[in-house]
Amino acid sequence: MDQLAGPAGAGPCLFLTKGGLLLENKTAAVSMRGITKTFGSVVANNNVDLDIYKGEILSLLGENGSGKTTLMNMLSGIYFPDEGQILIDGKPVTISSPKEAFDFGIGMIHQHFKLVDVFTAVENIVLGLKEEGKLDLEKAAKRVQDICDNYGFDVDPKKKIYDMSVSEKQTVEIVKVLYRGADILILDEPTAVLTPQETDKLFAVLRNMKDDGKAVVIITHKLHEVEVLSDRVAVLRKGENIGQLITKETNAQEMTNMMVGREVTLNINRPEPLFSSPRIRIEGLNVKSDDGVMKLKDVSFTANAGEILGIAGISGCGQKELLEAIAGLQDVESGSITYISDDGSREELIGMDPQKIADKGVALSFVPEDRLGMGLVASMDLADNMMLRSFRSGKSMLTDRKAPRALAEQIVHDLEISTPDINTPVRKLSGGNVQKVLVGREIASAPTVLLSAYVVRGLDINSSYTIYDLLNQQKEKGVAVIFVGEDLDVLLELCDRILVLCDGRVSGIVDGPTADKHGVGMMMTSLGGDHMDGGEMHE
Amino acid sequence: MNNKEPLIHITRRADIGWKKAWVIRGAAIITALIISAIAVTLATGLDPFSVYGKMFEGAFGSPRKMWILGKEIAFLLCVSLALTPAFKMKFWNLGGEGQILIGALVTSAIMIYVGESLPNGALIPLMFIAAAGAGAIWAGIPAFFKAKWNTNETLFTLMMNYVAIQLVAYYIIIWEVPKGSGKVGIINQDSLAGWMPDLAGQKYLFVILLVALMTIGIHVYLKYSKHGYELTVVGESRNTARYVGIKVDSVIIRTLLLSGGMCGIVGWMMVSSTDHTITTTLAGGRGFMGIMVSWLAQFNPVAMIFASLLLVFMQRGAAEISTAFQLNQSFGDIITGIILFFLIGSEFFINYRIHMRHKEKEGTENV
Amino acid sequence: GGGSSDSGSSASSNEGKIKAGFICLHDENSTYDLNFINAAKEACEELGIQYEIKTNIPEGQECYDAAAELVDAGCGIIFADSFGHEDYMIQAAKEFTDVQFCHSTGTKAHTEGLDNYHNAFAAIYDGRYLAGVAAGMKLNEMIEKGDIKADEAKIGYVGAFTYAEVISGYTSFFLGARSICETATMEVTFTGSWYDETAEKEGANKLMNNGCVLISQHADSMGAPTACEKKGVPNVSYNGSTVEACPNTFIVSSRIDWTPYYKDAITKAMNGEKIDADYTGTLETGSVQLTEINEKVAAEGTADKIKEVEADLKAGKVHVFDTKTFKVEGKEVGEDHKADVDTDKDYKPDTEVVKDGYFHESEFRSAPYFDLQIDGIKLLDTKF
Amino acid sequence: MFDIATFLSRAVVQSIPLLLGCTGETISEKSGSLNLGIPGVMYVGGISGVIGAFLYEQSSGGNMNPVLAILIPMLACLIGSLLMGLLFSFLTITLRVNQNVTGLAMTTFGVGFGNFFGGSLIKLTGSDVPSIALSKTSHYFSKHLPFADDLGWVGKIFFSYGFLAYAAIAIAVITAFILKRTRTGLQIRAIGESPATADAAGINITKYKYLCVCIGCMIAGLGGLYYVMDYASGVWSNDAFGDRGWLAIALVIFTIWRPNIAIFASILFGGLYILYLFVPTGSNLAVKELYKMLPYIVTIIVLIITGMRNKRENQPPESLGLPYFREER
Ligand SMILES: Nc1ncnc2c1ncn2[C@@H]1O[C@H](COP(=O)(O)OP(=O)(O)OP(=O)(O)O)[C@@H](O)[C@H]1O
Ligand SMILES: Nc1ncnc2c1ncn2[C@@H]1O[C@H](COP(=O)(O)OP(=O)(O)OP(=O)(O)O)[C@@H](O)[C@H]1O
Ligand SMILES: [Mg+2]
Ligand SMILES: [Mg+2]
Repeated sequence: MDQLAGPAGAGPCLFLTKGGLLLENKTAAVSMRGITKTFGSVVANNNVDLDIYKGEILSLLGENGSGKTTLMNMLSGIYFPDEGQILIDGKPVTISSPKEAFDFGIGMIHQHFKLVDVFTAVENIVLGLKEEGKLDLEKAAKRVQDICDNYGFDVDPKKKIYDMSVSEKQTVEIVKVLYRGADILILDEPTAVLTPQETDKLFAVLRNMKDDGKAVVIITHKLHEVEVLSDRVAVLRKGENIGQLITKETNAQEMTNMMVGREVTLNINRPEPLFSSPRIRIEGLNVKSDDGVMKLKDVSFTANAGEILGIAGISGCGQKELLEAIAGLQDVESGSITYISDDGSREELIGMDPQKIADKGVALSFVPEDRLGMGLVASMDLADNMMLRSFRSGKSMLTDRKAPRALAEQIVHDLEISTPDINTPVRKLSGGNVQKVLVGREIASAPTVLLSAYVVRGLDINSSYTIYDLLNQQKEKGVAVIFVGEDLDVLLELCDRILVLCDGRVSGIVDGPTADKHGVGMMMTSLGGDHMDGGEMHE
Repeated sequence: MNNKEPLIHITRRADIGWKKAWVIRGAAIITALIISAIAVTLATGLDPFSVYGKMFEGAFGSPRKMWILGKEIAFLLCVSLALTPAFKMKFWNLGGEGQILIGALVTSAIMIYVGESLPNGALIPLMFIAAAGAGAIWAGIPAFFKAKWNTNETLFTLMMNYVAIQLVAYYIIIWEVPKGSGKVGIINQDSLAGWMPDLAGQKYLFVILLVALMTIGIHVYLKYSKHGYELTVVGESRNTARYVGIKVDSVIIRTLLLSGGMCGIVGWMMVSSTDHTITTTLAGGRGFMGIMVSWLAQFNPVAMIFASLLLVFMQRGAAEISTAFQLNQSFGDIITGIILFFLIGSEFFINYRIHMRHKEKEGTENV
Repeated sequence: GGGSSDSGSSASSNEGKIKAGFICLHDENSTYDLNFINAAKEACEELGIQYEIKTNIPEGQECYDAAAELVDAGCGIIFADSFGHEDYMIQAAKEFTDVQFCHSTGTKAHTEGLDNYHNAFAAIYDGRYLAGVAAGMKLNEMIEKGDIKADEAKIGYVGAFTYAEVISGYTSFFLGARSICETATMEVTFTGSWYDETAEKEGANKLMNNGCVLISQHADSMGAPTACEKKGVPNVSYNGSTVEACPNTFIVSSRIDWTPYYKDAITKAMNGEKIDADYTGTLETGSVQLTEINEKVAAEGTADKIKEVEADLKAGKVHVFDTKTFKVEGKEVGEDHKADVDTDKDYKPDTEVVKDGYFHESEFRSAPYFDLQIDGIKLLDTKF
Repeated sequence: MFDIATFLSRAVVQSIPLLLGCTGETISEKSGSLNLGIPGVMYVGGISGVIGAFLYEQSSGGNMNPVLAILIPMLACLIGSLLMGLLFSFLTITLRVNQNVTGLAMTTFGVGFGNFFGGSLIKLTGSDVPSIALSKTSHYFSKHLPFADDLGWVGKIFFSYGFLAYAAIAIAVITAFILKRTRTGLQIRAIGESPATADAAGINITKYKYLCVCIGCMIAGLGGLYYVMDYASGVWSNDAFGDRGWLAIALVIFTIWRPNIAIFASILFGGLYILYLFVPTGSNLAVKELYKMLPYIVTIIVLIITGMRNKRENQPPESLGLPYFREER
């Protein structure tokens, strides 16, 4: 088969750019033709054609729930298409299990970790491999170490997964595919939890693989990553492939418009704080984790009403404990957390659980990091999840079901959540939509303090901006917003002030508008940010 | 490499609608009955129709049989209802048996020790409260350890059954009449102290009505009450429960107090209303059957009525055929098993759709 | 088998005949119940009447339910076989006054004063005594052969409960053995259950470890006999022959045949005669039986000796509980001794039962009430 | 009076059915299948062996070949238990229906099956006491090493058992080794913890799950066979096996899913199970009933103590009891 014009699926083919020029001569490793996949009434993929070429990095873009994961899962054997054909190296194939996908040389890093928690890294890595001889974990551990050394990753092969931070887990996932080797590598949002440094290392690996003639597909919502890494971009919208772009010839704005299907603006505004009276004052806070490690050391700061206080820091440096301590979910060693009402009355929050805090009239909302593990009940539907915050209202022994249903309908509408209806278990929604449900609910409870951890993790760009807008609206209403973020650019653009944590200590608080990225980065890794110049210190 | 499309492929169905679901279940039961009929003929040479006829007669054949059926359903249903809140909370309460027994034990103790000194009007409520309390404590102990130290409740509750059995065995020997006989006999047969009076001249009407009320109660409790909502959240995610300020420990303990308390009430009903005695086998395996009923009905109290009916029907029917045909009563268990296998197997066809291999497709088209 | 449906055709035409109902604790797979079921079938078939057997009826309200259902089914006489059924039978008897209720092994008929409620048992102590004779013969043989010394003739006995029925049983067995082998002693262990294979087996093992050279039991499982077979210790069984499972150790077994009683009671009910409040089957009525002797294990001459003693028993020359043959705490039991014949909670002896030099077992009521702890028998698990 | 050697050897004898049941269930649970049908499987295993032995004893007419006398009941037992395993696997793995209900239904079915066929065979034999006596077959099963009797207490404690007892211990040791040290074991454990992960790693979930459940059932079935053929001296009586199946399942949790620990735990349990028969005389029957509580109380206490030192590795397999469907989210 050797024809002109278009991705016929097999063999080398010529490829047209926007300008109609013949660009390059590439071989399709995988071609998907007319792929359709439905889940009940949800059409996740509708008649999708897609080609993945050897020696190329393809970015798969699309809003949350547009069907990216579904499409790739059909390549990795997790899902089986309802309709359509998959060709590998030009030959039609059937991939009915991950094993078969593996045999075709397809490796995938899944959006949600596929790791056995009670196993060590190396046990997870060798899992399922058909190696000769008896199981030799020592040898495998050595190889893992070699791979890590080679690519600059940092994984302790003997460490149990449950002892690992999310970024360590993600690294294990990456090392796993490297260990196994793959000709066609699919990465579903691999960088969502990686630090910029780790991301850079990963990208270096991917570029190497591309140079080796392997095919790489990456799904990400971070457009700058798309720009620096990929050669080509395919865009899914509502389950359909609506076109592709050459990375070099496009920009973030164009990609976003294509994803969303209309013109959107991509800038974060930062309204001037209107109130700025203290709302939460934290003094000398010390927190110890269950296994006895000090997670927060003598943390003091004040969060003001009507401002967004950013919290920056590398992962695991105490952000989670800080928010949970304020929310009443974390035992505190010492220190104080004082809530200051509009009328100046004070309430000590330490020692209270979330229920007590709410009973005291402190309207506190919290968007935790682990949405399905903490903020929501995965198997309950949207309406019942709305009830989590409101079910206690009223004196009756019985719950009020009407209000949460109405709220669910409203949030689905306002935040454009893609779901068949409000009776769908949230487990079935795509990651981004799950997040919208949670944020929507938390904001709906009219908080005076809004704690948020990584609110836009996994969200598509459009949704992220929607969320930023929502946060700004809250701020304008006089809410004290505490925003734990991982993207420094966003922190700097959005926040009025940024508190930098380093290993459980406050290494400084800087003003958002004047802070510089490099300085904040320094403070994240070294206490006090030694040679800080940008921004001033508070308290 | 494999180029064949798999012969069958399974996908999850969207909601199938209750009508179709019941058609599938009905078909499963009918298939099971046919298979069992064949098994009957093969194993015993009997005519399956007369066997089924007899089973039907055994369960529904006379007003008395209907009352007995009603009572048996009430007991089994009540145990299932009792276990359900715990199951919904993902607390595997295998201890129904022991909780019933301990309720029965306390009821008996009160009948024996204070039966003479209190009028029934005070005695029976006292027995009720004590039995519910004892059952609640019996379930509350494992719940407490589960809440505080996450102690495995499956094993704990199972062991509590045996502890209860031995405790009952101990008291039977203390109370036995005559000495050494290993049985207590009917308690207060002459004074009727602690005997729940018959309602409208019917021995079992009270039990049936009480359980009917409890069915409605549990249905509302699980579906509409704040407690019911809380325990579901705890069952799905303890972290989320903590996050919204639900006191996980107290919800676990509270739910098991309810669960055990209801089992205790079953014990009370047995001693005060129907059996008026205590034996180590009084619970009669209902603690385990109840688990099956609860799951079979997928925790839906109304469906539990049907599930209990099915199981009790099978038991009563099996007893009848063993009388009528001198057929080993265990044969009933075999048929029950077969029917259950088909019935649970049918859930697959309700939840999943099977796709057979597509017809040969034409070659891939060019663009 | 002939259930109600089969026998119905042969009998329904007969006027004046009644239908009999039977309530059994377990089914024919239980040693205990099989004995009743066989007797029921035999009696009803001989009398040509309809019958219905309800099996697996626990000792609770189910028994009352079963009785009531049998009444509904037209039974004019209803039997129950388990001790724990008694109260429920009485409850039913009070309600259905025109139906006869007969209860085997029960104790209350003579005090309840109901016209339609009756108890039955058999003088099984005679049978046990005869089985004891066989045991004594075996012990003597072992002593003669030099397998054991005379003072090592220790019998082990696995009992279910410390109840008079069991006490009467092992005492008569022991007295039978000691009438042949003077040096015999006995150890008794109780399981606290009528059927518990593990407890009975381990009980027997324990006794054998304690030096018992012959075992008998009063409990329903095969635990004790098979434990004996494994260790090669001779066993005297109860309820039926265990020779198939224990070809090398089974000697003989005594059992009650309920057929005579069933025939007697049913016939009386059909003729409208009064049924005795208490019926005690005897060797003469054929209610007390011994199974075939396993010649392979039994001592030589056992059969003849048994025949001889049986004749003496029948003739009244020998009484099992002859007060001269046993002592309690070193003293002979006097005529002033009272036994607990009327069932009550406090276990209060109420009736003088020793007369004419022997303890009159099963005369004041059918169920045994001999409950003396005689010298020579050591109870391992109980202190009263 | 308290004879340690006797007590220990009886405890071991008690422990074997529990150990086999526990090992079988452990394999099954490690792969994520909570098989509450094990009590039923053990009955079926027992009665199948009995049927096999019965047919062979009947047909051989007294001249039994020792190898066949062992092999036939054993094969029958394995096949019977295997069929039960297949039933459970088909329903829960292929049809993905609820494991709790399936297991409980299998227990109902299995006990009924055992008692029904037991009852039928008993009728066939027409024996005086309702039991089937397979003394000849049992003889082969319970034969112990000849020198055991000459070794005093050593012989009693270590060498006085039939071969199935040693097989049970060997099976437990091998199972523990496979689960802990081999690739297969790693894969099985992965499936039990997270089938989605194992599946994505290319492990054939269905195959392994079927294998684990079926092998588990076959091992457990041997427990039933040991009980009738060795412990009960070849006498099948209905319901005699009692609650041991449940105790075996309980032991799995007690031994935190480690068959090597199960060897000792089951002996401990077996010992406590019969301790009441060995306690010093003079105690009355009521107190004896309290002694019978011991195994359960001790289990509870151990459970609480180990529960307090909560290690992640000692938790049940994460996906235990849950059906796995690849396309499920
Ligand atoms: N296993 C499943 N069962 C039911 N619905 C599903 C399943 N998998 C995906 N869906 C639905 O299919 C749609 C597409 O989901 P998918 O996960 O492919 O989106 P996505 O593009 O990867 O989104 P995100 O960027 O949030 O990861 C969503 O509406 C989702 O709810
Ligand atoms: N049967 C099993 N199932 C699952 N995991 C097991 C099993 N046996 C062992 N392991 C794993 O192996 C680890 C160590 O095993 P164990 O607790 O038996 O210590 P150990 O015998 O001292 O091991 P080692 O001698 O190798 O150090 C456990 O933490 C557990 O993760
Ligand atoms: Mg996705
Ligand atoms: Mg008296």
